[in-house]
Amino acid sequence: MRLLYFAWVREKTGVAAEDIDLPAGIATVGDLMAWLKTRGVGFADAFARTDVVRAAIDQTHARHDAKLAGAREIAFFPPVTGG
Amino acid sequence: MRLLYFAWVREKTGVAAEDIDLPAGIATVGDLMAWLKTRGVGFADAFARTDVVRAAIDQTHARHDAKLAGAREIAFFPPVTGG
Amino acid sequence: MIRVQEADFDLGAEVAKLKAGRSDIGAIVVFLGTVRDCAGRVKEMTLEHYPAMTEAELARIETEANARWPLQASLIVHRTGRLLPGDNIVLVATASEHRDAAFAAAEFLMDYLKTSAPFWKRESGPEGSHWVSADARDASARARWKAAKDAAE
Amino acid sequence: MIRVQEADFDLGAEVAKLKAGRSDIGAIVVFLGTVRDCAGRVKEMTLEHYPAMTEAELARIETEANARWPLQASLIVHRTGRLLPGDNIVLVATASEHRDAAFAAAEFLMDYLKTSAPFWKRESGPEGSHWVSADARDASARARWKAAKDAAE
Repeated sequence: MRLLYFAWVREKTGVAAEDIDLPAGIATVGDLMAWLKTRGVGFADAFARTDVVRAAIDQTHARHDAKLAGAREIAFFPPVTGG
Repeated sequence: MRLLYFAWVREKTGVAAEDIDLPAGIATVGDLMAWLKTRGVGFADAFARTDVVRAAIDQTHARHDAKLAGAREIAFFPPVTGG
Repeated sequence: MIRVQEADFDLGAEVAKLKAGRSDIGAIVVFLGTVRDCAGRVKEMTLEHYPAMTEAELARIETEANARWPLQASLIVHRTGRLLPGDNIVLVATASEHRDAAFAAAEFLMDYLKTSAPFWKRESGPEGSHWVSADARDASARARWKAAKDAAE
Repeated sequence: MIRVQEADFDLGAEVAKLKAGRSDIGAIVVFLGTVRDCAGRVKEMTLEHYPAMTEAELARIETEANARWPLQASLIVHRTGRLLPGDNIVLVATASEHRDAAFAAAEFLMDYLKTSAPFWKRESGPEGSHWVSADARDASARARWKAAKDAAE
């Protein structure tokens, strides 16, 4: 599964993109964020307040309770600020 | 007093602008319209439905009950359709 | 700024002038009104106006918009005379720090212009020519600003 | 039409393209968003985005606007990369027979773009640089369209 990080989520994790094998027991976006948080100081910082981190599954906005089954690309980012 | 007519009010009266001496007893825009109506077929036609004729006193929109005292220029026209 | 003219205007140039040398503007809203051919029924449009009153009325409307919203710049350009389908009729532009004020002020300017500025359109086509009737929707569009102001008071 | 690009755009040319050869359009509304210097606190802005998602999201928003209003044309152009105060950021344009649809659709596009399109602004100035926080007013601005749609259903 491909993971992407943008803006300050990217800066805090220190990673723009990576491919991972999803550990067993991770079914939702929220589960994935909880697991990512355990991957070191940068990830812990990026996902410290999961309520302000937004996610997209295969380029579509997804809620934290959205299922990951079948997803190929998951992105994490702050609330958008374009326009 | 200078009178101006625009759009179909001008076409029906056959007059774009004229100077008149206001007859006695004419105090309001409505009085003036009632008097103008008596000035021939064209004027009668132009002011047949006074509810759809708008007026301005000295370049400012005026209601039919507005007083003419002190006015120098009265204009009559249909509802505006610019923009 | 107010201008009434027979000549066409250049939308890009007008907006460029509005923002020239400024870096405090965040949002510009532009309204452009153009002549519709109405499926071939309109071949030509003539815009008559009441010159002495037109500029006074447009200036009054612009002043009112500036009193209601924090505008950094505003512009109304209206053409008169003979126009063809596709031609520009009117340009309204508003600049503000944020988009809500720029959008609201531009809509307000158009709603007031449509119901207050002394312009009259005459359309000509294969079926003859006639003075355009006022659209009741314009009066309703204007009325909502009155209500908004009353509610805020 | 949707475009995401680093290069600047020419507002006048974009509107001219939108109306080229057409005489059925009565109203065009254009929104132009530009970089504010915020009284000298912003010297530079960098716009990051999620390319694969940006175009999909903008297209989805544009489709939604076209489903809600009778638009004859619409355009969204958004820049990315490094921008300076006064620079253009975003252009939205809508064309319709009447101004109400053009105004509403342009506001809708901006409200949805601001809250859905995956762009992130980073501002730099004399006090350092930081990621711009989302503005709660944008969420409220978006919410009113949801309410309007529910009310209409």
